[in-house]
Amino acid sequence: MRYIQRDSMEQRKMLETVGVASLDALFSDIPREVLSRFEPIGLPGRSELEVFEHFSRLAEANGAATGVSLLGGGVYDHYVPRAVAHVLGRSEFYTAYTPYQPEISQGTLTAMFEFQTMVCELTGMEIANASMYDGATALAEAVLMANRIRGYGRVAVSQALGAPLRRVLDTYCWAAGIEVLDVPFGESGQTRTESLPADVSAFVIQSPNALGVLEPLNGVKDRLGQAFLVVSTYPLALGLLEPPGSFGADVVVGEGQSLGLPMGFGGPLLGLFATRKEYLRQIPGRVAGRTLDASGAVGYTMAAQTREQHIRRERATSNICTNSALCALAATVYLAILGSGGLRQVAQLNFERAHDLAETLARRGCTFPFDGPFFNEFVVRPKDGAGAAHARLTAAGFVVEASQALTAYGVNDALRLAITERRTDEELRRVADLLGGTS
Amino acid sequence: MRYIQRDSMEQRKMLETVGVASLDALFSDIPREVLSRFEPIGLPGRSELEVFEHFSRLAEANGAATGVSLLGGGVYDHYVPRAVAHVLGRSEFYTAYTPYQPEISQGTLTAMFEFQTMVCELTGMEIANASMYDGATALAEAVLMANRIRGYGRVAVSQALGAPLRRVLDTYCWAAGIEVLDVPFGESGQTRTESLPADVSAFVIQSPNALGVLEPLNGVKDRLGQAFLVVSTYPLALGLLEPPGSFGADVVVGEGQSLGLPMGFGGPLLGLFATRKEYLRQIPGRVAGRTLDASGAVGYTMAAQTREQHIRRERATSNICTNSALCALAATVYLAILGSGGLRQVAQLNFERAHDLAETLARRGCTFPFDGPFFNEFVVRPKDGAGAAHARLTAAGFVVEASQALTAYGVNDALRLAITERRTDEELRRVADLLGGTS
Amino acid sequence: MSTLFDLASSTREPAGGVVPRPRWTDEEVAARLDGRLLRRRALRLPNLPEGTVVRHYTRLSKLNYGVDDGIYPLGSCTMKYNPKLNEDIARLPGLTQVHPLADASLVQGTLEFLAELTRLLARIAGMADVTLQPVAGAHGELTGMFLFKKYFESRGETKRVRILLPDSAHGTNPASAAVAGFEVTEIPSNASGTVDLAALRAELDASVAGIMLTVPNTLGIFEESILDITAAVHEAGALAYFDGANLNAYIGRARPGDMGADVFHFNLHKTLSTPHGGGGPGAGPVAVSAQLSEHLPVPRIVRREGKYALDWEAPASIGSVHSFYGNVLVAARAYAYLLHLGDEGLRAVSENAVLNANYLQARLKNSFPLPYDRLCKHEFVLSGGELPNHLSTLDVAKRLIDYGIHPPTVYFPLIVREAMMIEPTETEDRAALDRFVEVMETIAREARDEPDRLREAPIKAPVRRLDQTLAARSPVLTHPFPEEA
Amino acid sequence: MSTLFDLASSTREPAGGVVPRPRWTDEEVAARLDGRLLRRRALRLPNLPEGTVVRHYTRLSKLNYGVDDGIYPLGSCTMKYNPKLNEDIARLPGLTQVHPLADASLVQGTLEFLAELTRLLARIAGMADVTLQPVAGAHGELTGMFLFKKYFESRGETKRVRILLPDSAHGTNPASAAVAGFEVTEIPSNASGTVDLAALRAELDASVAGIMLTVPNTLGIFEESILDITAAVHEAGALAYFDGANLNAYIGRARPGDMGADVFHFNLHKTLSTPHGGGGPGAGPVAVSAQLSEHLPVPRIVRREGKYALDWEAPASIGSVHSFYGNVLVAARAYAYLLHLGDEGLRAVSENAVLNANYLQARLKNSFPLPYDRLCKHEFVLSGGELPNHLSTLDVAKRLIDYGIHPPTVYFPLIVREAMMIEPTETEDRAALDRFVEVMETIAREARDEPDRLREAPIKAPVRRLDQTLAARSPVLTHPFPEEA
Ligand SMILES: Cc1ncc(COP(=O)(O)O)c(C=O)c1O
Ligand SMILES: Cc1ncc(COP(=O)(O)O)c(C=O)c1O
Repeated sequence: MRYIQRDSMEQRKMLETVGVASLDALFSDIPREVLSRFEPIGLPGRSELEVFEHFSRLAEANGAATGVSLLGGGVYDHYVPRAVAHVLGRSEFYTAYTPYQPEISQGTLTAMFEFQTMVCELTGMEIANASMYDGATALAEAVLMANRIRGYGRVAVSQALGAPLRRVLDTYCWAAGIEVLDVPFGESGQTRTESLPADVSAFVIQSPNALGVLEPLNGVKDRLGQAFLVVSTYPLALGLLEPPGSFGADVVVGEGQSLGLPMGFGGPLLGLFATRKEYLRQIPGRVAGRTLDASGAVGYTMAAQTREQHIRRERATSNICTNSALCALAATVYLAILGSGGLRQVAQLNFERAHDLAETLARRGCTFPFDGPFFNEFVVRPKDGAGAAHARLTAAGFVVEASQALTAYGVNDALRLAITERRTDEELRRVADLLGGTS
Repeated sequence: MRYIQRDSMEQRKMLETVGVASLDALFSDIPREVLSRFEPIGLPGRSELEVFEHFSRLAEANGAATGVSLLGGGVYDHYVPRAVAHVLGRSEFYTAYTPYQPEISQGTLTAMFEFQTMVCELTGMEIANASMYDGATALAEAVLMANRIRGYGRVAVSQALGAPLRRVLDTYCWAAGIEVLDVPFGESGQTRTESLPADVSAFVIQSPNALGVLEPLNGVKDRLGQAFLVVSTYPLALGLLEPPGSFGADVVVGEGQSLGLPMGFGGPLLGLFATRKEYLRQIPGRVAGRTLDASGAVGYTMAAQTREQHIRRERATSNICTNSALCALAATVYLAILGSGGLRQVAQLNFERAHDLAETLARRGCTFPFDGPFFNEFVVRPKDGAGAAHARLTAAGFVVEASQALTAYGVNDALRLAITERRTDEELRRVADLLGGTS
Repeated sequence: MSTLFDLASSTREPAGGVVPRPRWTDEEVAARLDGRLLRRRALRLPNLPEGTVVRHYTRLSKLNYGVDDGIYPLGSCTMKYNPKLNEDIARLPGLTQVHPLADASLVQGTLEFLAELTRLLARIAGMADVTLQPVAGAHGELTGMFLFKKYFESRGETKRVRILLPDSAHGTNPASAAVAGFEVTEIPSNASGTVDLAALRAELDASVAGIMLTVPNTLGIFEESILDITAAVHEAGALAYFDGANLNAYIGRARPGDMGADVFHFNLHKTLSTPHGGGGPGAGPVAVSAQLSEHLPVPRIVRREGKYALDWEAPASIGSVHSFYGNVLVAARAYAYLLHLGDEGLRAVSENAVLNANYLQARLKNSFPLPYDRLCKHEFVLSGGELPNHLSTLDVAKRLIDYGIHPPTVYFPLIVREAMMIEPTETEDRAALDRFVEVMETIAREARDEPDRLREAPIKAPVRRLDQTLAARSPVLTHPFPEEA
Repeated sequence: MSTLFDLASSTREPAGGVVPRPRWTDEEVAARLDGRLLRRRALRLPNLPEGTVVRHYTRLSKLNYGVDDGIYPLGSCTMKYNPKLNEDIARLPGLTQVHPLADASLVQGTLEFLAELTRLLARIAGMADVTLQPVAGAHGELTGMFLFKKYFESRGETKRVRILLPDSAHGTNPASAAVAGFEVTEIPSNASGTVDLAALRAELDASVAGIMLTVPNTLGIFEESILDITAAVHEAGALAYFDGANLNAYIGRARPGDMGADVFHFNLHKTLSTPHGGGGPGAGPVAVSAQLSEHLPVPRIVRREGKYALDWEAPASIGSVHSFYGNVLVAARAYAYLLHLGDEGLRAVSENAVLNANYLQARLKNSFPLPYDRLCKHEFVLSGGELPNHLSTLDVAKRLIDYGIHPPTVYFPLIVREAMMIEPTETEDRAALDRFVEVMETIAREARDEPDRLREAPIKAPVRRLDQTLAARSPVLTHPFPEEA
C-alpha cells in the first residue's frame, strides 16, 4: 500500500478524536445484512514492480502496437510531437479537477479558451465548447440540440456516416424518441444531397466520410430549409481543406484524436463541438470565457454556467460534467507546436502519401469502388480479391481492417486504407507490391 | 529548425540595432583563412518524426534491452519506482544550471542537502559531497585527496577492485605520479589485508568486490597506520549491510547507479563521495549547506565554495564543475520513495534471490571458485564449462558476461552472475537448469 | 493571463520541422482536389519555436493547483493521489499505439485487462455484469437510464416515464434522466439527511421507472434504510440506480449489489485513483444485475477458446454509447490500482477515507456549523450560513486559496445553506488534515475579526477574485483577433 | 525550506510495496551472513507514502528556475532550450535498459549512434578523432591534459611541465591542468581583451607543454590572432588546447582544427542542447589532431565487418577516464539534436547566438558600462563597477530575480571588475531579449533612484538573500537528526 498511510498509532489517536472505539465502528451505519453478505474479490496485493511487469507483458501481447497501421475510420496513426506529452505530464494539469475555482485554475482555463479559439479557426465556426467525450457523443449531442431547437423529432443521416458515429447516434436518438432517416450515397461515394427529406431537425453528414470521400458541402445548406446542417469532420484534414463553417454548417462536430492523441485502442478520445453564437445557451458541455478580476486584470472562468446541471438540474441542456479536458489540452498544445505552417504540412503529407499510393495502385491495376475526392483514406479493390490481399498485408506486419468491415456500407471485396504522415516510402512500396503486385 | 526562430524581418531589424550590414559581418573577426577552410558535416536536417523513428530503430537494434540481464560489476538491473522519473521530468529540475543563484535554486539545493544526508546515512560517514561523475572518478579523486593529505606518493590497491574502477584509478595516478601497489586476494575471494604495504597514502578496497565477495573490513583500519582506508561500496547493499563507516573508513566512495538510475549502457552514472568532517576543505566536488536568508528563514546554498576553482584557480583541490546533479536527485527520490523499510526489502530480495540461485546451483553440482560471503553477485563454475554455459544462457535470452571477462582477476572457466530483485522465480529456474542441468 | 495568440507576431515565419516537408507543389495538390475543397484563408495559428510554446504551457501549468500540490478536499470529487505507476502504464507504447479497429488477435493484451477489469468491477459491485463503455460518471448515469428504458421497453411497460430523485442528488442525476427522456420527480430528505421513506412510498406508482440514489448520499451520510428503499422500489416494479461516485466510502467492505442496486456506476477517476485531467477524461463503467445484462452496450468483451474477442451479437442491447470501447487507457490505470491494492488495500481505502472524514468533521464542527451532526462516511457538509459580517461560503473558499489550500466543493448539496462539502480522501495523512483544520480555524477567526481578509481574498493567487457574472453576461469565448488587412 | 526529514514522524510504519516482500526471516539471512556484516542501526530514512514524497519534490521543483521558465542568460553556460524530443529519446527503454558489459552484438544500436556521433563531432571540430568518454567540460580538459602528458611522455620530453593560460580563462582550466600534474602560468590579456601575443611569446620555452585557450574567450571575443598564437605554440614544440564551451559562437562556419587546435573539448550540455540537470550530468567529448589520436582513452568504438565493436587494444592510450564509455544517454540527445539541425541548422545556431548577443550588447551598453566595446560573439561582459549608491553587480543580479529573470554569470571573468557575463543563446527570440533589456534598464534606473530596491532584493523569490558566508563559516551539510533515545 504505497499510497495510503496506515499507521496504527495515528489511527488510534484519530479514532479518539472522532469518539468511536474502532475502525469497524465507523461503518456501523451500514446494515449488518449488507456487511455480512460482503465477499472480497479474491485478489492479493501486488508490488509496484509486479504490476509494472504484468502490464509490460500485456503490452507485449498487443501485436498491433508493433505493426504498421493502415487503419482509419475515425482514429488515425498520426505522429505526436513529443513536447505534447511533456506539457500533459505537468501534474498541475493532469491532477487538477474541473476548474471550479478559477483563481487557481487559470492554467486549465486559459488553455480551454485557446482550445475553443483553435476549434473555431479549424472549423470556421463562431463558438466551440471545451470538449465532449468523443466524436460520436459530440455528434449525438449535436442532433439532440438541433432537435431541441427545431423540434421535428426526425433527423436525416448520410449512409456514409462512419459506423462508430452511427451506432451512438442511433442509441441517443432511440432514447430521445427521434426518428433517423437514411440518405444514401452514390457511385462517387458522396452522399446524395440533391433531395433531402423535409421536416427534419437536422441533416447529418461526415466529411471525409466513412469511405474516405470528401463530401461536396457546397450548396447543401441552401437545400435544407429549417434543418440544421450538422457536419462531422476530421480536424487534421482542415489544415488543408476548407472548413465546414464556410459551407454554412450550423454545428460542426468531430473526433479530435488526430490532434495529438494516441490511438489508445479508441479511448480516451476528444469530441469537438462548434456552432453559431446564437446557440450558446443550448450547447452541451463546458465553455471558458474571458473576464476580469477584482483588480481589473484579465482572467478566464467557466462561462455560461447557468446552462449547467448544477443550477437547472432536470432542465439542463446537457448532463455532461467530466469531459475530455486533458485531451483538449493535448490538441491545444499539438496545434501550438505545429502552428498553421506545420498543420498544413502534416495535412498535405497525409494527402500526398495517400494519393501517391492510390495512384500507384491504380497503375498496377487495382480498382476503386468510389471515384470521389479523398484526403488520406480510400477504399480499394485489390486485383486478386480483398481476402487474399488482407492476408498478405497482415502476414507482412501491416494492420488492416478485414474487408467485411465495409459491408455495413454495402461495399464488398474491398479494403479501406488510411495513410498518414508516419507511413514511409518503403512501407508504401511494400503495400503497393502486396496489393497490386510488383510493377 | 524547431528550436531556433529565424525570422528574416526581425533579423534585419536586429542587425540595424547592432549596426552591421549582414549576418556574415557578425563573423568578420574570424580570420578569413579559417572561414574558407570550413567544410560542412554533410548532414541534411531531419524532421522530429524522422529523428524519432531513427532512434526507435536504433533502440530496437539493442538486443540487450529485451534480454534478461545477469550482468553486474558495478551497474545492476534494478527496478526504479516510476515516481522517480516523474520528479526528474519536472523541467525546473532538469533544465536548471548548477545553483549559482541560490534564491531561485532552493529546489536543487534542498535536494542536494537531502542527498548528502542520505549518503552519510548509508555509508556511515560524517560528510558527503553532492555527487561525482561516477564511481570510478570518485575513487580516483579519493586517492588523490588521500595523497594530497598524506603525501606518500604511493597507494595500495586490492586486486579484487573492479576493472572499471582500476582502469580509471591507474590513469589518474599515472598523471599525478602516484605509484600503485597491488594487494592480492585469497581463496575466499577476500583481499589479504593481514599484511599491507607501509608508507602508502591510502589502501583501496571494494566491498562487495569484483568477485561479488564481501570484504571483512573489521580491524583493517587498525592495521593501516597513517594511510587512509578508502572503501568503494555498492550503496543499495547498504540497506542490509553494515556501512564502511562503522569499520573506520576514511573515505567511502561508490557507484550510485543502483539507487534509481537506469543502466544506460554505463552513463550517466553517479559517483558517491563521503568522508570525515575534518577533510571538508579537501573534498572534490560541490557541497550544499544550510544557511539563513535576510529575514532569518532557513535556506540552502553551496557551501565551502572557497575550495572551488573559481576562487583558487590553479590551487583548487578539484577541477569538477558540472557533476551528476540530476542523478543525485534520482537517488534522493529513489531513497525517499523506498524509505528505510523499502530499501531493506530491496536489499534483502537481492540477497535472497542470489543465494537461492547459488544454493540451487551448488545442489546441482556447480562449484564456486570463492567461498567468501556475498551479496547479490557471485562467480560460479558451471558443470560443463563456462563457455558452453554462456552460449546456452545467451541463446535462451539471458545477457551474461563472457567468461574471459574474469581473467583480469586470474579466474578462468567461470561466470559472474548478478541477481537483482527484478529476476523472477521463473527466470532463476531457467538459469539453474541451463547452468546445472535439470534436477 | 496572456494566451498563445498574444505571443504571436504576424511576421513570424513557419517553424516547421515536426514532419518532413511535403513534396508536392500547390499545383500538384490542386490537380487532385477541387478548388472549392481547399482551405482558402490561412489558419490563424501562431508559428512559434518549441521553446516558446513549452514555456507558455509551463507557465500556465503553474497557475493551476493539482493534487500533487496539496490537499484537494473537493467534496464528491474524491481528489486522491494519482499513482505515477498508473500514469506510466497508460503511456506504454504497447497500449497506446493500438488502433481500435485492429483485429482482436493483435490486441490480446488490452482485451485481457479490459476483461479482467470488467470481472473485478462486477465482483466489487457484487453484481452480475459490467460495461466499461461509459467514459464519465454522468455518461454512466445516462447509460443506466438507457438500460432502464430498454428494460421496460422489452417488457412492454412503456408507461414508466418517471425517475425519482432525492433532493440531495448530484446535478448530473436529473440531467441524465432528462437527456434519456425521463421525467424527474424530487423526493425530499428527512431531518437526518436521508431519503424520506414515506415520501418515497407515496410516489412509487406504475409511472415510475426507478429511483436514482447516491450511496452514501451527497451529505456523506449512509442511507441506513437502504434495504427498505430498494425493497419498496422493487415491489413497485421499478428499478434502483446507484450513483457510485462515493464508493470509496465502503469499497472493500460492502457492495451495492447487496443493497439492492440494479444499475450502479463507478467513477474510476474518483474511486480508483485515475487523475481528473482538469476535467477529464474519466471513466464511468456500469454494473448491472442479471436481469439487465442482456441490454448492456455492444460490443462486449468475451473469451472464447482461450482468446479474447469482441462480441457484437446482442439483439437486446441498447446499442453503443461510445465510438469504441470506452476510455481504455483510464481503465488501464484503474486496473493497475486494483492489482496493487488487492483486497487488503481496498479495505484500507474505505477505512482511511472514512476515518479521515470523521476526524476532520469532529475537529471542524467547532469552527463551522455542521447541520447533520452524525457519523459520516467519506465526506461531510459544513454550513457557511452563520458566518459573521455578511460573509459567505464563497469568501471562506477564496480565503483558503490564500493559505495554499484548494477549497472544498461549495454551494452543493443544495439542501444545506451555503454548503461546504469536504472530502479529504484516504490518501491524505494526518499532518495534511491538521494543517487544513488549523487554516480553517484561522479563517473562522478572521471572519469574525478581520472580515476584509475574506472579502478581498484571494490576494495570493495568480489573479484576484474573478467576475463570473461578467463572463456569463458578455461572453468572450474565443481570442478576439484584430481585424485583418 | 523543509526537507524530507522534516516530514517524517517517528511512528510511521514502513510503506513498502515497491518490490515484493522478501521471503526469508532475519534468521535465514543471518544464517548466511556473519553478524558483523549485517547493518546494525536502522537507516534514518523516513517511510512515507508516494503522494507525500511526490508533493515534497513537486514543491521543491517550484522553488527552482529552469530554462522552461524563461531566459537564462548565464554567460559561458549556454542555457539554450532543451528539446523534448531529445529527452524522450534518452528515455527509450531500448537505450536505457542496456548494461555496459553486454556483448557488443546486443548493443549495436547504441554503438552505432556513438560511432556516428564520434564521426560527426570530429567533422564539426575539423580534427582527426574524438573520444566520447569525458562526462563534463572539465573532465574533457583533464583528459586533454592527460593527452598532453602522454604525448610528451611518449616523445621523452618530460621537462614540459608548464601550461600557459590567459588570465581570462575559466576556472576549470587551471584546475584541470593542476590535477593532471602541470604547473600553470598566467598570460595577461591586452587592452582589447585578447591574448597578449608578446607576453605569450616570452613564456614559450622548452618547459611549456602547451596553452589552454577558450575560443571565443570568456569575454565573448574571438581571438583574432588565433592563427599566430597557435603557430607560435607549435613552433615552440608545444600543443594547443581549445576549451570548446563557447562553440555555439562559430559552429557551422568555422572549425577549431582549422585554427590550430591539437585538443578540443565539446560541452554537449552547452553547444548541443542537452540539459544541465541542475549541475549535470553533461558530456565533454574531446577531439584531437592526428598525432594525438593513438593516446585517446580506451575502449574505442570501431566498425569491423559491418558490426560495431569495442576495441581495447591501444598500447599508447592514456587508459580510461570513466567506468565505461562516458555519458551515453547525453550523447544520444546530442546526436538527436545534430540529426535534426543538419548543416543548415548548425549555421543557424551560430548565426542567432551571435546576433542575439550583439543585439543585447548594443542595447544594454547604454545602461551599463561595456569595458570591451566591440563586436562580440555569443556573449559579452558588462561591468557593475560604476553602479551608484555603493551598489554591486550582486545587487543587480538579485534584483533581476524579482523581475522573474535569471541573472547572468557574475564576477567572472575576473579581468572585468564586477563582471556581468551575458549569453542569451540562439533559442531566445526577440521578444524575450527586449523584455530583458527593459528590465535591465529599469534596474539601472532603480539603482540611481531607489537603491534599496536592489539592496533588499530579492523580495519575490522563495527566500530572501541568503547568507553565503554563514554557510561557509559554520557548515551544516547534513540534516541534524535529533539525538535518539
Ligand atoms: C455524486 C456524483 N455523481 C455524478 C458525478 C458525475 O461524474 P462525472 O463528472 O464523471 O460525469 C459526480 C462528479 O462530479 C458526482 O460527484
Ligand atoms: C568556458 C568553460 N570552460 C569549461 C567549463 C566547465 O565545463 P563543465 O561544467 O561541463 O565541467 C565551463 C562551464 O562552466 C565553461 O564555461
